[in-house]
Amino acid sequence: MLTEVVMAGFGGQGLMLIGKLLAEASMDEGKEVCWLPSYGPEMRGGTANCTVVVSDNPVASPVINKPRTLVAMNRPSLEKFGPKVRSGGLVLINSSLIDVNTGRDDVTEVLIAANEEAQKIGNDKAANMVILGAYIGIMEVCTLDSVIKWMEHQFEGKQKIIDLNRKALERGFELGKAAEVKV
Amino acid sequence: MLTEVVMAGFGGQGLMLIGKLLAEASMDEGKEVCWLPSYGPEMRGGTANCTVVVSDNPVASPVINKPRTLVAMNRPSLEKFGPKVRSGGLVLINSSLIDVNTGRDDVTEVLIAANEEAQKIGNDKAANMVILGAYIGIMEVCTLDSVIKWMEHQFEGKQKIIDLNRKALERGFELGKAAEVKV
Amino acid sequence: MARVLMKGNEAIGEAAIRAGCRFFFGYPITPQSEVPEYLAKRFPEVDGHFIQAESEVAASNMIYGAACSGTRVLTTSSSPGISLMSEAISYCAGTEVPVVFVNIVRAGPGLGGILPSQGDYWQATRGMGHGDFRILVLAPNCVQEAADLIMLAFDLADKYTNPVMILGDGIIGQMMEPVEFGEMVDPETLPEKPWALTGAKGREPNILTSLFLDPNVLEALNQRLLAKYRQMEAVEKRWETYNISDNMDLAVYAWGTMSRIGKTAIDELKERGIEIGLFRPITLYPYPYEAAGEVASKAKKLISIELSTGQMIDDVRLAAPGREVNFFGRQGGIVPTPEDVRDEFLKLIES
Amino acid sequence: MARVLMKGNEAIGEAAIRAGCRFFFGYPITPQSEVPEYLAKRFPEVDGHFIQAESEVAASNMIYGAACSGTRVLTTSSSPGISLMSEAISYCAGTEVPVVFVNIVRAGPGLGGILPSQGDYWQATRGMGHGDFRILVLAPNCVQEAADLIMLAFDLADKYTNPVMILGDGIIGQMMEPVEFGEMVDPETLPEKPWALTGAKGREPNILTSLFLDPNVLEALNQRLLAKYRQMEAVEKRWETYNISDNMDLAVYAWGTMSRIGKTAIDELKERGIEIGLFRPITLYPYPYEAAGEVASKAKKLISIELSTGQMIDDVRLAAPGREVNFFGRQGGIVPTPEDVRDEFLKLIES
Amino acid sequence: MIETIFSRPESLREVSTHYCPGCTHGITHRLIAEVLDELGLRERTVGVAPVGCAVLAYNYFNCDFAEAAHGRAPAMATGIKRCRPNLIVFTYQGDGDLASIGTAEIFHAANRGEKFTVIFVNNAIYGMTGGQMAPTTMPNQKATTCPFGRDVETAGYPVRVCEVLSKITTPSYIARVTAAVPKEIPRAKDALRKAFQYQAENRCFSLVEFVSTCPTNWGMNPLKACEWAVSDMMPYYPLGEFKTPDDPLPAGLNLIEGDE
Amino acid sequence: MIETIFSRPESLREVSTHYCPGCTHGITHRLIAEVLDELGLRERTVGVAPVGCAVLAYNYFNCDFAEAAHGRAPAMATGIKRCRPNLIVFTYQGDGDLASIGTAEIFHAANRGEKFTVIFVNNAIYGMTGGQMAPTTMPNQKATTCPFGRDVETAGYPVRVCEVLSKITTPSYIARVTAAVPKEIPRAKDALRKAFQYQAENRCFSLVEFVSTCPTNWGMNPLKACEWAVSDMMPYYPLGEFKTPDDPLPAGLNLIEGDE
Amino acid sequence: MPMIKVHKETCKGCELCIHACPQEILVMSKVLNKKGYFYAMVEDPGRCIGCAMCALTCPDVAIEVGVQGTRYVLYEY
Amino acid sequence: MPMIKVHKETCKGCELCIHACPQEILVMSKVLNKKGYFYAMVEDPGRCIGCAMCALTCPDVAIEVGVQGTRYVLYEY
Ligand SMILES: Cc1ncc(C[n+]2csc(CCOP(=O)(O)OP(=O)(O)O)c2C)c(N)n1
Ligand SMILES: Cc1ncc(C[n+]2csc(CCOP(=O)(O)OP(=O)(O)O)c2C)c(N)n1
Ligand code: SF4
Ligand code: SF4
Ligand code: SF4
Ligand code: SF4
Ligand code: SF4
Ligand code: SF4
Ligand SMILES: [Mg+2]
Ligand SMILES: [Mg+2]
Repeated sequence: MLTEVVMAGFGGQGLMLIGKLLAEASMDEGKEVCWLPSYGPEMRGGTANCTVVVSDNPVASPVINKPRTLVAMNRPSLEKFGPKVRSGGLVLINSSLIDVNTGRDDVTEVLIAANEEAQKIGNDKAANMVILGAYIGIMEVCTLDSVIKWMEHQFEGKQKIIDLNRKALERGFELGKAAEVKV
Repeated sequence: MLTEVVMAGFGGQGLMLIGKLLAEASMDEGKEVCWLPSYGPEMRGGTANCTVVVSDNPVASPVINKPRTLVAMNRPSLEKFGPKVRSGGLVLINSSLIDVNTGRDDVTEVLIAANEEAQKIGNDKAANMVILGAYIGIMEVCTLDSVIKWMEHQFEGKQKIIDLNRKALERGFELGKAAEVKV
Repeated sequence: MARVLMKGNEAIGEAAIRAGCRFFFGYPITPQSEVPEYLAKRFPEVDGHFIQAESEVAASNMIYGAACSGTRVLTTSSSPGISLMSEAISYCAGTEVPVVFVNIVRAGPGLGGILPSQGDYWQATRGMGHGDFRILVLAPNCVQEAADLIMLAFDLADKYTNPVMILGDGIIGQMMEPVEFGEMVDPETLPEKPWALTGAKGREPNILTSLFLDPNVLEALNQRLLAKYRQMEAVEKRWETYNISDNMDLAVYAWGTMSRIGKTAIDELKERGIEIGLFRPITLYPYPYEAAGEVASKAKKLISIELSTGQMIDDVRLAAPGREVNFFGRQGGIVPTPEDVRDEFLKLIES
Repeated sequence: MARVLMKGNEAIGEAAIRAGCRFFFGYPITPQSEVPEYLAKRFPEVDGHFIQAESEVAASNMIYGAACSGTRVLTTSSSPGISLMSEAISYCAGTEVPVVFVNIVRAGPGLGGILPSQGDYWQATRGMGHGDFRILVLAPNCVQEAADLIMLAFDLADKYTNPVMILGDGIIGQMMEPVEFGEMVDPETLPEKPWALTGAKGREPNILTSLFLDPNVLEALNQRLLAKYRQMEAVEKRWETYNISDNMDLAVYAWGTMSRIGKTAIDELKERGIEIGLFRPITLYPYPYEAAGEVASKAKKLISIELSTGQMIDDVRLAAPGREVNFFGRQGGIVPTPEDVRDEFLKLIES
Repeated sequence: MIETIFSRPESLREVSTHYCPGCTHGITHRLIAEVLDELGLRERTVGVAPVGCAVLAYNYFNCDFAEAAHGRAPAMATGIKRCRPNLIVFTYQGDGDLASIGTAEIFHAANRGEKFTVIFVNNAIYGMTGGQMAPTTMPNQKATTCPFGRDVETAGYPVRVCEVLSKITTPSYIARVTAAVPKEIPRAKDALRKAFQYQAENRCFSLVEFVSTCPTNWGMNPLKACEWAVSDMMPYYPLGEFKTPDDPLPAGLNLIEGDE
Repeated sequence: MIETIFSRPESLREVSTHYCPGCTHGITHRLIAEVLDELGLRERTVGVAPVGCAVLAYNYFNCDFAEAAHGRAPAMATGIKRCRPNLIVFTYQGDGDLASIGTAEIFHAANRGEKFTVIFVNNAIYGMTGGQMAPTTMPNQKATTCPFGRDVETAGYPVRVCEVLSKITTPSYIARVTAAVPKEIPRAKDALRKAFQYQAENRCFSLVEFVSTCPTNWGMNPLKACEWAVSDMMPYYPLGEFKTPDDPLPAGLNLIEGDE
Repeated sequence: MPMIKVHKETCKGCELCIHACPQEILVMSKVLNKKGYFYAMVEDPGRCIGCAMCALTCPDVAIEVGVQGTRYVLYEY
Repeated sequence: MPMIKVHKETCKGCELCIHACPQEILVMSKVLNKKGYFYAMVEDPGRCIGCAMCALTCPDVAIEVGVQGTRYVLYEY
């Protein structure tokens, strides 16, 4: 198994974190993983993204030009990375903030209204967890339980956030499963 | 023509200067010259020496291990450089301060009581000029006039010193000639 | 110990602690600031001390002093900061004290940018300061190896009483990968350093200096150093090969991050039946010339791929005299994708 | 102009004046202090200015600033001081400003000694700072050439808007030889530098920086620099040969002072009927590989003689791939005599 | 007819800065630009940018500019000003740049009496690199390299640049102002005007310190940051003029006769 | 029975120094050695030698020693002392070493409150390299790099290290003494004793400046040099204690509560 | 009559001007500008005294101040 | 009775002790020591008060001071 995902969005949307949780959960389940942030001079208000590679074998290049999957949390991200997704790949679009799509017919697109769903659960900030849940639901890179475990580890002592995030992850997972996509 | 001379003595005896005058005078007369000081960390009270090469052709190595001639102004210098003089070479010894000789029979030794001669002229400090005069007198590397010219240039405006030095050079030259050495 | 997911920079900090290092003197610079930041947080738990120096000049002289006191000590920086350390590195080499430097290279020259680069290869392997000396240079290509090499670096520094440098790039520093650390070394159990400055109690004073006014003594130092370097060249060369076979279309030379990108390209082309082998020096000095040359002898063509304008080419040439060494590289912080590299390989093989 | 007898260091100062340089920022260090001392005395006569910097770090950044203002400017130092300048040299290269550095090399590493050495060859030719850049390195072997190369250095620096370094040693600096200077260049008559910082009057502001956050722009700089280096390699290589013939017993590679010692040894052996040729690179970067290789092809054996542990060997190897390159050198400030070198040649030829 | 009484000075380019919202770097930039305009100096001014958040200052000012190495702006400015004394030269430096790595350079530029102007932005932190401790970080203030707060036992007390530099004998103009308090802005500008004026008259080295904010790395909103600058920084970094070129020289100087 | 009341201290080796006749470096060495003896510190002391005339100090003291890079002795001492806090660490630095190239290192060692002792030998010149201008060279004093005398217009006024460093907030002991006047020698030793005592008590950074001579590069005989130090240096470099660890801290420090 | 103009797209929404205005007539928008910030607006332009405190304080030179006719400065510090 | 001893071969002939002695009983030799310096000597040991000013001042620790019996310090600064 080998999956790469680019997770991209605004600076404050928590993309780095969900990438890390995905990597940790997968590692926990015995996979080889690699998480690489976009790092660069502080250009405030810009986009932030990270690449996560999960594989059965040691990860060769941490630099992925054409990822198999993309999680786009805002429009600039979709515009930047959408065209790069491999043919046959998956694009997860946060439809709360993005009202367009890739315009490609060789990739599978799944729309998740992550911000709205998160708001419904209690806080718009958990949109990242919704979309991570959805990603797991579709891709089955690792189990939801592992992700929740590492999320709890991340927010240790902050029960409120944990509860919110768990709900968001679960809701996302549901949505992902419901999408009935096979990649 | 190719002559090398090592001029060696105490720090304050003015060896560097007479080496420079020899080089300047010779250059003035169309020769190729090279003057190389011993430089090293200030070890006060140690010996100072310079090597002067005068040649018809461009000077190759400025570093001379076995000089053709040596001017030794104090005993440590004679002890250090005496054994290195080439067979058939010349050793000029300041007999005012050195009461030994090289003990070699393959070099020509000339004793000059430089300090005493200088004192007679007026100042012990001109001993370096006495021995330079003697060196010129013997080796004829350049003319005495050229040396005097460059000495005057060196001490421009200091007439007293010039007069003293001129006398010392002349006296030395006389002594050198008188030694009737052919090298 | 279980595997943990960690940034390269943090893993470097943790590995130093495992190696018995309790002192870090350093100055912030992107992309390595996570090392001091990690240690500033973590050190109090192990009675370690982080001291923020006023500059890289000061930091490097602090670790020089710390090493003189016989303590395992580390500093990390990035390109411009490393230049400022070069005088002190030369002093450490001349005084023969063990120190570990990490350079998480960024794109230059000058202020340049902060993205990954391998443009300090020459400096690290040959020109790390004035005078006749060399430092051992280790180049990891993943977080696990960064951690392992840090631990090794301390041992090598002590073994040779010589500076050792880890040469990484922004990706090595910023990337998170699973890492498993070696056993914690208790600094108290490390072998004594009888030459260290600990106070001349019941013994003659120890003097640590790089000043030797007598040229014979200084030449003797140079010869002693040279002997150490010959010894390193004899026993410390480290490298990795990948997919080597007897009749390769191409041998690829790459170190650090570029080697991983090269591997992906090699794998892709292998599927198409093209045989490409990879040679990755892990020690950049001493460079594994013989091993590199042997790989060359099995390949039709050679290429060096680097995040620079081609600083390793000369070493490959020296390893394979007379062979043409091709080059592909990107600069300025751009990291080529495996596809770019693959295409370059193809072009070269087909030409 | 008549020939005058001058110390190499003083001649360097005077030559800089002749080249139209009116500013010197520097810090004392043996064996180059006569340069600032000479200029401190001489500059007032030509309305020039000597500023004693607080350190080599400051001096190098002062001349970086001075160069940005479009002024011809010089600094001189010796090994440890040059290490401290390495960050600024990298900045000068990245900003593409013309500056002239002189390194009167002393024996290292560390504080080392103050006697002559050639141990900074690697640093000057490859590792003069972080990042992908090179500087033009000129190596005189006599006082006249030191003066000539200084004047050339200013022109080359301007031509390539790149740092140029004169690499000498204590003998070059301390020795007196006759020297004849070129015509005095009036700084006012030098070509305008439209990129210089002179105040944005009636034009768009000029910005001089080495920071390029966009990796594409930084890569473009790297490529522009590379093109300059290729151009230098094409047209700026300088060398001297001595006593080359078609069937030499030995080809000697030497630069700077060592080449003169080599010549004396060659002359001596010629009298005995032994044919030895000498190849002396005057530009250490760009290294005259082709010319050096041609000389090698005419000789049975090759040797590099250096005041170091053998830093030029690799360049000779690159010039003559596959050939064995022998070595003779002394370190620590010891300069071998022509006799030592001669004996070494003999031993090698007879072996 | 509408008369514009406040708009962008000519010396400031019509571009948006990369500074975080509410960062006082922006105000400081504008004040410098206003003074350059008002004194008519723009066309003979050269700025020297630091390594720090203001590293891109050259994109914002409308005059010639150089980018210095970290901490070395005063050395670079020395090189420029000595070679072209008719230029007006200023450096713009952060507290890490000026008071840490660049300590020797600022000290000796002041001591030599280099005739340029230094704008010193003291925000008690390393902004650009993500919030590490600066020499000016307050006791107990948290930063990424002092996560438990600055411990004066091991890191010492904050450096007070104006207090120290004003002890140098060589005449100079040294003042501390702030742009974090609206009412103080006119006074800040006044100090800047004096500093550039003294330079234009070739009188002396001048330095103006700005007690500044870094909302981002302090983890505060801009207003809170300004309040914190007042409550926590200014008692220790008092505003005022610390030195003027007319201050008397210390005793013991033998300036008339040369000595051997 | 003859009781020896004055002889070579144990902490000073039985060797002749390379210093010029009458150079006060020798007296300063002996005083340090006496204090180490008297406080019983020799066996836990590490000295750090500078680059300067005292570069070979390690050959003269009878204790562990390191040789620093030019100006970096305080950084090196920081490394040693932080790693081995039980050691007594001192640096011995000239004016070029400490007040020129090493400005940042001495300033920040003092500011961090590093608990070692600095012996600062101010002889108004670069002795070792042959008499170039130092930051402490007096106005109009000639040196090889200011052959017409130090021009304060271009080189600024001499740096007064004690005056400047004593403006640092972090507690420390800062004193200026001389060994060039016989009567002042006991007071000089007293200052050294305090400096080492404060260190031994782990109290603070300490620095003792010696107004010193360089007969060789000043071109004077030793006695004349001592007289010149008195007549030309001391009015500008007054002797005394500039700071003690008991001096009050400046206002404005908020040390009790942590800040966010 | 004084009048200020906030350049909506230049504003970074730091709110410093809001607090600097002695007349308290500036407020923040409820919608984002193109950069993604809420921006400052004049709520009650009639009360503006043209003191320019807002402009003086704005780190992004997002505010221009103009006057028509005589200008009264009514507040005091 | 106080007595001082000048180590002839250690002395570098700087003459500082000569000027430091309140009793003015030190003088320089007329012959050189092995290092090539004229060295300090006590001319009138009986007037020595054992104040050690000479030793205190000597940069080369060339002077040792001893006392036998009670020591009087007769001078004042
Ligand atoms: C030699 C060197 N060391 C370190 C750095 C990294 N660096 C960049 S900016 C900076 C500190 C900036 O802080 P400050 O000067 O206070 O400016 P601010 O960003 O707070 O305005 C550092 C350490 C560098 N670029 N070069
Ligand atoms: C980096 C570096 N720069 C310069 C030198 C040369 N240097 C040696 S000692 C010295 C100055 C010594 O003067 P000072 O510190 O006043 O000591 P003093 O000799 O007067 O006691 C200098 C510039 C050096 N060794 N290293
Ligand atoms: S990081 Fe701080 S100093 Fe830098 S721009 Fe942002 S608020 Fe301003
Ligand atoms: S040169 Fe000066 S400081 Fe150095 S030993 Fe001689 S007199 Fe003393
Ligand atoms: S000009 Fe004055 S009154 Fe008008 S909006 Fe601005 S601050 Fe308020
Ligand atoms: S001060 Fe300027 S940037 Fe901030 S809210 Fe007001 S107008 Fe906008
Ligand atoms: S001990 Fe006192 S009185 Fe005796 S010789 Fe020495 S200085 Fe003079
Ligand atoms: S002070 Fe010491 S060295 Fe100088 S003359 Fe007296 S005994 Fe000799
Ligand atoms: Mg700051
Ligand atoms: Mg000094």
